[in-house]
Parts: sequence; C-alpha cells; structure tokens
Amino acid sequence: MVIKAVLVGLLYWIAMGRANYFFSFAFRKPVVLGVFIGLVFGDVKTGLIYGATIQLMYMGGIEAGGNIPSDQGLAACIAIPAAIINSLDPAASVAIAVPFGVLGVLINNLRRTINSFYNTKADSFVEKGEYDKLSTFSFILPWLTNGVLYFTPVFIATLFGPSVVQAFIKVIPEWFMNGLANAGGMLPALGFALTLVVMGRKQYIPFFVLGFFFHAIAGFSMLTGAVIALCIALIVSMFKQNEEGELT
Amino acid sequence: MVIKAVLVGLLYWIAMGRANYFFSFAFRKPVVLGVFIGLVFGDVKTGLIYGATIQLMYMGGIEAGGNIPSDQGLAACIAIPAAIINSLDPAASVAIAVPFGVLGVLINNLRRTINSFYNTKADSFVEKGEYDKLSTFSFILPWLTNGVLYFTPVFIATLFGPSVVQAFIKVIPEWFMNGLANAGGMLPALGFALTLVVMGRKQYIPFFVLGFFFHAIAGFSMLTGAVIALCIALIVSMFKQNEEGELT
Amino acid sequence: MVIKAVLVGLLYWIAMGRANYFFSFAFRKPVVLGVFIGLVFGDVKTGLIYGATIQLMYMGGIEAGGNIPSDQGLAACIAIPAAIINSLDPAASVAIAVPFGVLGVLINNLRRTINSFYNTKADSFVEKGEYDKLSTFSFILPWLTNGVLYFTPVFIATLFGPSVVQAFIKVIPEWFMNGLANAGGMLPALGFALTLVVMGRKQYIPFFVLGFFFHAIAGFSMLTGAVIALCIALIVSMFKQNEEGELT
Amino acid sequence: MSQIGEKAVEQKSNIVTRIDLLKAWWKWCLAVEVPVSFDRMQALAFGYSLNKVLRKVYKDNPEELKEAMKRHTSMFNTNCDWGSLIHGIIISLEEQRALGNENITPEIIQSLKIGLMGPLAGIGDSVDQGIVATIPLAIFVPMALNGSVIAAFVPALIYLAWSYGYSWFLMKKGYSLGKNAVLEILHSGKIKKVIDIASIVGLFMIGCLSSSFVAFKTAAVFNAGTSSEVVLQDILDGMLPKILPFALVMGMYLYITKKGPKYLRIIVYTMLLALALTFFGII
Amino acid sequence: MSQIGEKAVEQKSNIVTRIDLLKAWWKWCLAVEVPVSFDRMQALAFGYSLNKVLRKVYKDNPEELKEAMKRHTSMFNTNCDWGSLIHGIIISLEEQRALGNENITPEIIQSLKIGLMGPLAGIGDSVDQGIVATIPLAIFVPMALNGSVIAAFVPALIYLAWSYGYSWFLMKKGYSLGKNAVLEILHSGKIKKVIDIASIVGLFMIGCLSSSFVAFKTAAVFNAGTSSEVVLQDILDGMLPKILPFALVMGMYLYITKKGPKYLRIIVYTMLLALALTFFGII
Amino acid sequence: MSQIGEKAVEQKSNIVTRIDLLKAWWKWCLAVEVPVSFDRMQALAFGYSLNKVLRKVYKDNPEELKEAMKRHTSMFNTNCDWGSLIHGIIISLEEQRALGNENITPEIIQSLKIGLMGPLAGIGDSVDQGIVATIPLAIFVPMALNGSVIAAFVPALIYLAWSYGYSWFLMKKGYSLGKNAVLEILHSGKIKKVIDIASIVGLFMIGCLSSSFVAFKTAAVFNAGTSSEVVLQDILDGMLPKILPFALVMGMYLYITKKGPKYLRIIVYTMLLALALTFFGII
Ligand SMILES: OC[C@H]1O[C@H](O)[C@@H](O)[C@@H](O)[C@@H]1O
Ligand SMILES: OC[C@H]1O[C@H](O)[C@@H](O)[C@@H](O)[C@@H]1O
Ligand SMILES: OC[C@H]1O[C@H](O)[C@@H](O)[C@@H](O)[C@@H]1O
Repeated sequence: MVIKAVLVGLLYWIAMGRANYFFSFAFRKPVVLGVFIGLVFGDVKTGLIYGATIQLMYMGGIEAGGNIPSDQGLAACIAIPAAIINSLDPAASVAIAVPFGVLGVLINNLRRTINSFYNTKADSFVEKGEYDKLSTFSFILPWLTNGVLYFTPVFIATLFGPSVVQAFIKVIPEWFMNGLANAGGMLPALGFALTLVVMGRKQYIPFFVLGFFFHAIAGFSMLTGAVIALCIALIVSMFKQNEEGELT
Repeated sequence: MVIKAVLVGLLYWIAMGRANYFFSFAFRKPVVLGVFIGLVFGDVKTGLIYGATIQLMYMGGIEAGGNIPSDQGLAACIAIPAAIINSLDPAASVAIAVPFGVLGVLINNLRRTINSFYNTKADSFVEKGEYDKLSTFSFILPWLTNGVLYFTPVFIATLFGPSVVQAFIKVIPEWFMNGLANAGGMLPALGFALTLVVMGRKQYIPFFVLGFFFHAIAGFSMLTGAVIALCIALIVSMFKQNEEGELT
Repeated sequence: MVIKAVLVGLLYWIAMGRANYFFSFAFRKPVVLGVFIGLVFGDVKTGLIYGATIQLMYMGGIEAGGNIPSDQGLAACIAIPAAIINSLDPAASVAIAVPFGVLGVLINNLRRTINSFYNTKADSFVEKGEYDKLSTFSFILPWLTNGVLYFTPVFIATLFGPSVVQAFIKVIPEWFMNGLANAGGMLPALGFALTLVVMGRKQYIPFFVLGFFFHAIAGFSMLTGAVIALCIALIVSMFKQNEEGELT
Repeated sequence: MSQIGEKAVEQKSNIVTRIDLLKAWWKWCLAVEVPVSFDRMQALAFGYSLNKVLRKVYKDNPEELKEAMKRHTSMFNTNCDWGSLIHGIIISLEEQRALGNENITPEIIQSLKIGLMGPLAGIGDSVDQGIVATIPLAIFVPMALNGSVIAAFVPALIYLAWSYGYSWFLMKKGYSLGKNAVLEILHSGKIKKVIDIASIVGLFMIGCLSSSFVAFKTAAVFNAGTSSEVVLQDILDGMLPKILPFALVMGMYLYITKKGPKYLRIIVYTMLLALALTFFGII
Repeated sequence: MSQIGEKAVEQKSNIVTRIDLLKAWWKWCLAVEVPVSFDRMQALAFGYSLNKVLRKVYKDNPEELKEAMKRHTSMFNTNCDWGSLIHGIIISLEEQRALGNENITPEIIQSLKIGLMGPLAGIGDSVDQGIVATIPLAIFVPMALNGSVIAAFVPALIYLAWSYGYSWFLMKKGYSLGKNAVLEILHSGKIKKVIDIASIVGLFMIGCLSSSFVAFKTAAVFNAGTSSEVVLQDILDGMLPKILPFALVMGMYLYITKKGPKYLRIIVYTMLLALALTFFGII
Repeated sequence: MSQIGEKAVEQKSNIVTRIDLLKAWWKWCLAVEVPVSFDRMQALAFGYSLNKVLRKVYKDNPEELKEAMKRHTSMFNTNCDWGSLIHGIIISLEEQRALGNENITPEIIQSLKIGLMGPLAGIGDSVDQGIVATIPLAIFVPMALNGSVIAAFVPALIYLAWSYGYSWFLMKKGYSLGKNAVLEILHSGKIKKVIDIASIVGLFMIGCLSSSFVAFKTAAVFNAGTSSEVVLQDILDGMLPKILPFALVMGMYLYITKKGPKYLRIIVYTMLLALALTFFGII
C-alpha cells in the first residue's frame, strides 16, 4: 500500500505541481488520472469509470488569474483510490471528491503564499547579480518545495484512507478553514495593487477606477473589457499630442 | 384632551419642522416619539411598544434630494395616540400609521411649494441689501409658517380622532391627492434645471445628459455616479489645455 | 376564381411592393386588407372580421433597417381568402396566417438580394452618365421585377387554395428554409460594413466598436444610442483642435 | 436664427425651387423602400429622389454632377418619414456647392448624411411605427372587430396624414436648415467640428445598429441532452457578447477594403455560408 | 501638505475667527432643511449660515458683498452633515477673495460649490442614513420592543453624536483645505483644471440625480385589459428610458433660460399640469 | 508588413537565434505556473524564461543587464499559451535596446508588457480553457464513461497539440512583430502613442481583473432572522458596488506606495485580517 500511496502522491504532484503547465493541465483531468490510478491499483477500467464520473462535475470552469475554482486533481486522487479500495458506487466517489476539490483550493492558496518567499529571495539575487541562483529559485526550488504540499496529503490519504483525513480536517475549526479561503479571495488584490505601482502613471489611475466600476456594474468578460479598453485608449490617444504640463 | 392634542401637535412640529436638522431627524423616529407620546398620555411603556412596532416599518429608506419616502413622524403622531386611546392591538396601530405615512409626503410637498415664496422674497432683500431681513426670511419665518402645516393636522387628528381625519380625507377626491403626489414627483426637476442654469457652461451639458442616461440605463447609486464622474472628469481634464475657441 | 386570384395578388403587390411607402405601409394592415379582400369575394363584413382578428397578432412590431419581423400582408392575403372560401372560424384563419407571416420574411430577403443587381447596374449608369437609365433602374424596374415576387405566391395560393401551397412548401427541405432565414439575419451586416467603408475614417473605427459593444452589453434603443453618441461626440469634439498628425 | 435662414433662402443665389423640392420629396416617398437591397439599402431611392435636382444644380459641371450622383447612390438607410430632413439639408448643400461654395466639401456632405441617418432612423421608427401606427390600431381594431368598416380605415388615415405632412415639413425644414447651417458654420469656421461630430455619431450608431440588426448565432451543442452538455453559443457569449455578428461585419468590412466593392459576391457567399452552416446544424 | 495649510491659516491675513466658523456651522445645522423648496432647495439655509461671515469679510465692499450674497442664496442641495465641508471651503475662499486674491473668481467658487454638493450628497446619504441611522436601529429596536426605554434612545444618540461631531470636523477641515487649496492651486496654475473637474462632476451628478429623483410616468393604456393592450409608458421606455423626466428637466431649463427665473410660475404650472394629467388618467 | 519584418529579422544586427528563442519558450512552458505567488504571480517564471537570453543580449553591459533582470522579475500574469506573444516581443525589444536603440526605453517595454498581459489573458483563457479544453471533453467523456480508454486521452492530446503549437507560433510571431514594430514605430514617431495606449488598456484591464478576481464580502447581519434584519453587504452594495475589494486593492496600493514593497508583510497581514474577520463572523 505504501508504494501505491507514493505513486498516487506522485501522480498528484505531476498533475498539480504544474511543471510543464500544458502537460499538467491536461494530465490533471480526472478522466485521465482515473486511467493512471486504475493502473496503480491494477484495474484501469474501474479507474476510468470513476475518473469519467468525477470529470462530469468539472467540465467547464476557467482558472484565471491563478485562482482555481476547485482542484479536480485532488478530488480525483483522493476519491478514486478510496472508491477502488472500497468498491464504491461511482456516485459515492463523487460525494467524496467534492470536499477535496474544495480543500485543494486552500492548498493552492498556501502554495501561492509560500512562493512569495522565493520572490523576495529573487530580488536579492538580482541585486547581487547572481543570475544562476535566480534561475534555481525561480523554478526548481519552488517546484520541489511545493511538491511537499502536493505529495503529502494524497500520500497520507491513500495510506490511511480518506476517512482519517476527513477526521483530521474535522479537528481544524471551520472558521479557520473559511478564514484561509477568505484570505485566498482577498490576496489576489496584492498582485493588482502591485501592477498599479509598477505602471507608475498616477494620472492614468482613473482608467483603472473606470475599468473596475464598469466591470462591477455590468459584469462583462475580460475580453469584452479588453475591447472596450482598446477603444477608449485609441480615442483618448487621438487627443494626446502635447504631453507636457499634465496633472500628475 | 386639548392639551394632549396641543402637545402631540408640538411633538410633530419638533419632529418634522426640521429646525436643528440632526436633532429632528433623530427625534422623528417612531420609537422615540412613542416614548414622548406615551408620556403625554401617561403610559410610556405602551407608547414605546406602539412606537417600536411602527418603527419596524421604517427601518431603511433614505431621504435624498429633499424627498421623503414616507413621513414616519406623522405616521407615529397619528397612530400612537389613536392606539393608546382605543387600546388597539400593535398591529392595528401599524394599519392606521401607513396611510398617514403617505399623507405626510404630501405635506412635505406643500411645504416645499410654500417655501418658494421665501426664496422670491429673499432675492429682493439681497437686491436692497437688507441682509437682516434676509436672515429672518431664511429661517425663522419659514419655520413658523411651516409650523402651521405640521401642527394643525396632528392637533385635529388627536382631538377628533383619526376617523374624523380619515373621513375628511375621503372627501377630497382621489385624483386630487394623486395629482399632488405626482406634482411632488415632478417638481424636483426644477431644482436640477436651476442648477444647470446656475452652472452656466453650455458646452458641458453633454456631461449632464450622459449622467442622466447612464443612470437611467444602469441605475447605480449616487456614490457610484460620483466615482464615475470623477474618473471621466480627470480623464477629460488631461486633454484640456487650450480652452479658447471652444464650441459654446 | 382566376380574376379573384389576380385581384388578391394585386392587393398584395400594392401592400408589400412598397411603391409609395407610406400608403403601402398603411394599406398592408390585415384589418384594411380584410375589407378589400372581402370586397373581392363579395363579403366585406366577413373579410373585415377575419382581417381584424389577424390584425390582433400584429399590433406592435417595428420594421427597422429593412427587416420585417413578419409579413402581415402575406398572412392576410393568404389566410383571409382561404377563410372566406371555407367559412372558417376566425381563430382558424389566424392559424393559417402565422406560417405565411413567416414565409413573407423570406420573400423580403429574396427581394433585397435581387435588388443588389440593380445597384450594380446603377453604378455603371452613373459611370457612363446615363442618368435617365439610372432613374429607371432605381424605381420602376425594381418595382416591376419585385412585383413578380409578390404577385405570384398569392395568386397561386388563392387559385389552388393554401393547402397546395403548404404542400409545396413541405417539399422544400426545412434546412433550406431555415438557411434562407439565417442568411436574412446575416446579410444586413453588409449594409453596415459598407457604411464603414463609405465613412472612410479609420481612426474613428473605435467609436463603431464602442457603439457595438455598449449596445451588445446594455441593449438600449436606437434613440438612446443616438443620445449617447451625440454626448460622446460633443465631448470629444471639445478637445479636437489640432487635427494634424493623427493616428490613421 | 430661422429669420436669418429665411432671408438666406430668398437670396438671388437660388437654383432649387419649391417645386423641385416637392418633386424630390414625392419621388423619395414613392421609391424609398422599393429598391432596398442588403448591400446599399435605400441608396438608389435616395439617388432617384435627387436625380433631377442634381442635374439642374450641376448642369454646367458634368464632372461634379457625376461625383454627386456617386455620392447619392452610395449606401444609405433611414426612417422614410423623418429622413426627409436629410434630403432637404443635402439638396441645399449641393446647391451651395454648385454655386461655388467650395467649403462645402464632399466629406461634409457625406458625413452629415451618414451621421444623421442613424439617429433619425432611431427616433423615427420609434415614433412613427411605435406610436403613430400603433396606438390608433389599439383603439380602433376592437371597433373593427365589432364590424365597423370606418374603424378599419381610421388608423391608416391617421398614419397617412402624419407621414405625408411631417415628411414634407421636414424636407422644407432641412432645406432651410441647410442654408442656415452653411452660412453660420462657414462664418464660425466650425465645419471640421460638425464633420467630426456627425462622423462620430454616425459610426457609433452603425455600431448600435449592427449589434441590433445582424442576427448570427450558433446552434452547436456538444454532447447534447446530457448533464455535461456544452452550448457553444454560451461559450462565445462568455468571451464577447455578439462576437459572431461583430466578426461578420468586420469580416465584410475588411473584405471590401481589400478586395474592392464586390457586393454581389459577398451576398452570394454569405447565402451559401448560411445554407451550409444551417445544413450542418451549426447555426 | 496639511502643515503648509496650517501655517497658511496662521498668516496675518485672517478675518474669519474660529468663533465665526462655529456660528456659521451652527446656523447651518439649525436651518438646513427648514427653508427647503422645490426650486432652490437648501439655498436660503446656505445663505443664512454665511450671512454674518460674508458681512464681516466684505464689510468694506458692499458691491462684492451683494454679489456674494447672491451667489450663496442660489440653488444648493447636499447632505446636511458631510456638506459642511463645502461651507468651510467656501468661507475660506470668500475670505481670500475679500483679502484681494482676485484669482479666486466667482466662477471657481460657484463651480466648486456645485461640483461638490452632488458627490457629498451621495456619500453622505449612504453613510449617514444608510449606516449610521440604520444599523443601530436594527440592533436596538428589538430591545425597545421588549420594553427598554433606553434602547429607544440609543440609535438617536449615536446619530446625534456622529452628525454634530463629524459635520463640525468637516467644517474646520473644509476651511483649512480652502486655504491650502487656494495657495497650492494658485501656485501650480491649475485653477482652470479644478474648475473643469468640478463642473464636469457637478453636471454629471445632476444628471444622475435627475434620473433618480424626478418621477414622471404616464399611466395611459390604450385598449386596456384586452390582448391588444398598448401601454404608452412601455413604448416611451422603448424609445428612451426616462424620457419624460428628461424632457421635464430640459423643458424647465429652457424655460428658465428663455423667460428668466420665474420659479413660482413654473411651480404653479407644474402643479396644475400634474393635477390635470392625473385627472385625465394620463399620469 | 510581415515581409518587411522578416527581412528585418535577417539583418546583421541579430543576437538572438532561433535556438535561444526556442529555449526561452520551453522554459516558459516549463515554469510558468510553478513559482506563482499572490504578490507577483508569474514574475519569476517570466524571468526564468528570459534569464539566459538577457545575459546573452546584455553580456557587455552588466548595469543594463541588472535593470533588465529587475524589469522581468516584476509582477506579471497572463495566459500561459497566448502570453508567449509577449515574450517574443519583449525579447526582440531588449535585443534592439542592447544593440543601441535608445528609443526603446524601459518604459515602453514595461508598458507593452503590462498592457498586453490583460487582454491576452482574457482572450487566451476563453479560448484555451473555454473552448479547446472544454469541447473535446464534452464529446469524449461520455465515450470514456462507456469504457473507452482512448477517449479518455483524446481531449488531453488535442489540448497539448494546440497549446504547444500555438504558443511557439506566437513566440516567433511576437519576436518578428517586435522587430517590425520597433522599426515602424521608431520611424513614425508614434512611440508615445503606443505607450499611452498600452498603459490605458493595461490599467483599465487591471480594473476589470480586480473587480472580477478579488473576493471580499462582509457577512455581517444586524438583527438577523427578524423582519427588521439589516444585511451590511446590501448597504455597501447600495453605496458602491464591490466597495470592499476596491478598498482592498487601493489600500494595498497606497501601502506599497508609502511604505515600500513589503509584500510578505502585506500577505501576512491580509491572512491575519481574513482569519480574524472570519472568526468574528464579519466576512
Ligand atoms: O488568467 C491568466 C492566467 O492566470 C493564471 O496564471 C492561471 O490561472 C492561468 O491558467 C491563467 O491563464
Ligand atoms: O440628498 C441630499 C439631501 O437632500 C435633502 O436636503 C434632504 O433629503 C437630505 O436629507 C439629504 O441629505
Ligand atoms: O430603420 C430605418 C428604416 O429601415 C428600413 O428602411 C425600413 O425598415 C424602414 O421601415 C425603417 O424606418
């Protein structure tokens, strides 16, 4: 069982560790993971059925801005082994999958929090001109570090069964879990605030505010926003000859 | 009973006469008036209960632009005495309150119509440089004059009971009441038209029209409007160097 | 019967051939056509009732941009004769009318397709300076040509009864009818694309795009669009002094 | 202002008589919707209406005449009734131009024509078809249902009286406005502004009109009827609302810009495309 | 910035004392909603508040005083509490102007007043009436229902403490901002920009306010109750949303522009119109 | 245009080879989502991708190199696939700059990068995730449910083929566009315009993105469950939609502007705040 647990843990790391993004994105689909988990447990067919069943819950859903609506990979890597071991009904496997799909969102938040550390490190390497270290701290180290985050829960869950994991989760107070989820909702603000700083054009902040509230009122898609933004920018730029003496 | 009627009439004048706006705003709440009307009728507790019950109907509701969604003060000052005298069920007091809450809107319209007279007077005092008279016509006189409007109906209603008032109201044709209410809806236009005149920048009228129809289409809050307006104004002002030769 | 069929066919041509637009617009109303078709069949009263009944289905509905929501004229000219001949219940006449109201939309599409030919011809007459021919190809010829389109179906339907026409329509595959209808939805794009070309101000295309997507998002009326457009144009033109050196 | 205008109309420099105006108006009413096509809409009707007037106005200048004829057989569409305002304005502008006022460039004429056609279509359709043609129907059709033949005609008569009266009024108004506007605008040097405003309004309105009148939706559904059904149109709407009509207009625009004005070809291609897409269940 | 400002306040060039400010503030609180009318709203209350201060400030210049009095009895409306910021700013601007700073034109004063009144009304009403007056009610009324007299008073007390405290704070803030703004803006030559921005915001907000607060709808229905019922308001909405309120405001605007400031007449006409239209079931 | 571009690429003035481009692209694909953090998102992955290229390009100029490294480890986020266009453009711009073209300022590079990342994220996410990844799933998952292992892999294979192919195509396209754009823009003197447009688009998009992706709502309810229940979020929505997310972004922005780039601290504070607010039931 330990080997199986290791293998499933590695599958999840491949799926959500995100090295080689396109591949991991394709690989993390429950219907794909189902085949491989089935292989690990010696029953490809059953794994496939569970995987495909779980997949049905995650057909649409766009991951944008680094946020994931739910973690299909974790859902699959916890629910499929449990279902195979206990010969569950496919519907029951879905019932197990759902909460872990949500839990995975927290892991992703944790990951993005930890990764901030590498950013800080990176700054000092740039300062010192140590560009090889910069490289190391940009990919391999975060990938390995984050591997722990991805491997561990699935390894434990497969080894002890999801019921133990669920019991453990129940120990953590609900407000704490919700608080982390809320933090995950709030933290993307940092990236945007930072971009405003990086842009550095104070007199253009009104365009940011307009974009914000147009979107808040009308709720259009990002592409629609881009088209509107481009039109406004083109119109505005028609009248922008003499730059000097601007309100700053 | 006359004294009680006088007292309740005065309470209503304090509440809606609006001298010392913050105070009158706080005082006109049925839950507050209930205590004082209770005091007048020697039963604070009962007054409080009626007041609090009526208050429940008027929890939200913003008075903006001089318009009141309903007159909680009149509702309270008519319904609470009636309820105390007849030992009504609290729910029944609400039933009495509602139509007078609406009637009070008409009194407010009447008040604002009459006050126009003081504006006209004020102009002539400014013209003649009689600034003391200007003062008198700006506060004390309108306050006293309007006092009649506020004192009378409540005094009568408390003296003869609301049924007499209601009978009187029934004599007035419905179309007339509705017509006054409709006039109240239309007249705020005057204030806005006047502001357009006062602003005096004909070439900026398109901003007024844009504001009107953006709001008419999307129906956002005033604060949202202000934020959008500020963004537009800041953007536009970036390109506004050479003022001369404008379209007027 | 042939004479009656000819007369009804001519009525429809008058109604939808559109020479003298205001007149044809007024004339094509089923309630009006009902009287005349009644006259043809010697029973004005009955024709009127059928016409008025069918009219009820077409009370609103704006024809804009050359598109007709449905062809009330065809509906009336097919359904009323059929109803008179078979002494149908008014409700049954409505049932016959509906599909022909839709079919008429296709005839209108066909008409607008054919008319393109006259445009091409017109260009060559302008080129050669043959302005009398231009006139002929601008009104009388299209009117006569299109007359065939309008006269024929109604003539046949009245002669053979609508059941024969319906049988014929059933022979045409449904996808073909739908395809023509879809083409009718798509082809107005040409008129607008052409206007963009005619306008010839590439740097103003963003206004077109803004208009398109504002409308697509908020779905306001054309008049609202015009008011917004005018405001934007007035605001923009305030800042448009020095034209040279524009982005083209 | 209207006094100045009327004086201006009386000036010696007139070619167009009231009768000319009346004839142009009548021809517009007669032809307006008859030669309507997908590509140029009421273009030929506009040209038909102005044909004689232009020939009179430019009788000494065949080159200018040809240019004017080209201008006025180019794409046009508006409300038949309210749009007469445009005819009036354009006739007076062409007249001024023929009389030597070179400030009235083809660009002004074109941009005013296109800038006005959209808004006048919007307001005209609402009022004429939404109010004048509808409300009398609502009142009189019930009477007609009760057998009154007169009631059957009243809505039509109201509509006719309004349309003929108002469109002729607007034609005259437009003509005198054109005179005024010309004088005034020339004196104030605001021509560029007027063109700008008209062009912006025109383009914005073409945008609104395109969004409103071009119908093009996909019906494609993957895995239909199951719980994991994917409706392609929903995905497209999630990307950009009305992306297909937009692509269609822009596609045609680019095609014309690059390959020239091959309208018949575009119509045929579009019809074939529509038939094919419908056949395969894509739209 | 606020340091510079405080220094500026300390300059020799002061006429307005803190006591003057306090009195002006108190009179505003006292009068604000009392003389409210449909035509000029809180205009007289604004004038009442500034009456004494203006007489002190312009005591050597009766002409300027009259002009200032006119300015400050013209149309005004804002949130009573947050609006004190405007009083503070305006008093300091008038003071500077009286002290000879001719760069502070009546136009600046007027446009700032009108530009600020809308946004401050918007935010003030939301916060004061939406939050400060509402949430304590939600908390304490249930206790009052259980018989607690104290609970009946708590929301009122919270509201009073907030309103008096905050409006006095803003009055002082406005006064010092006025001083700063004046110095800063004059030095940077950005006065025109500030006026522009304030005017645009003001006009846009008047648009929003008009759309929001003017109620005017037709109730006319043709052929009511039948299947061919035509609701006139629906047709109007289909043309232009809120077309009647818009026409009303624009109509009054044009009337005033053309016939002068005959407000009482407009009020009477409007009331008669409203009564007549209601009588005939049109609104 | 693309012909000119290709010629330009062939010029002697090349440092970056196709192999360099390929490596940069591959590293981008490899790393893109791995070092993603809340503060700088894909910044390190962008830097990782360009690390070698920049060192080659600026090998004689360590100061410029450091500046470039700073630029390209600053905040960045886009769609992994479509975003390759940006890499291509940026690499060619850095190359031109290294070759001495001083017109290509850091500001241009930065504003193009940020101006493009939003729109490309918008379109890329819709197409890649909304269409390319979704529709094959809709088609093949039902087959997989019937036991077909091959069907389980088909959607993945389609997605992989598309993503790798298209992102490499865009990388090359971006590189040649960069060359063209540089030449063209420099010649026409339109650089400022391009920066302006890119900056405006960028900022507007950041606004849209913030509104869309920052989730921050209060759950506070006063007097819950009774008929006089007051939901705080409703009041806030009535004031300004999404006021809390807006305040959060602006708050962080001001904090960074004033206190410098202390991102870790902001993250920790935000998490503590979120936990505390959740604990007290406020969010
Ligand atoms: O939204 C752009 C981009 O943001 C993040 O980097 C991820 O969520 C990607 O999947 C997405 O494409
Ligand atoms: O809307 C601003 C303001 O308008 C009027 O003066 C009153 O309704 C106030 O209560 C309100 O604050
Ligand atoms: O929309 C303007 C105009 O378009 C076409 O010409 C016809 O549909 C008319 O009825 C309509 O008035």
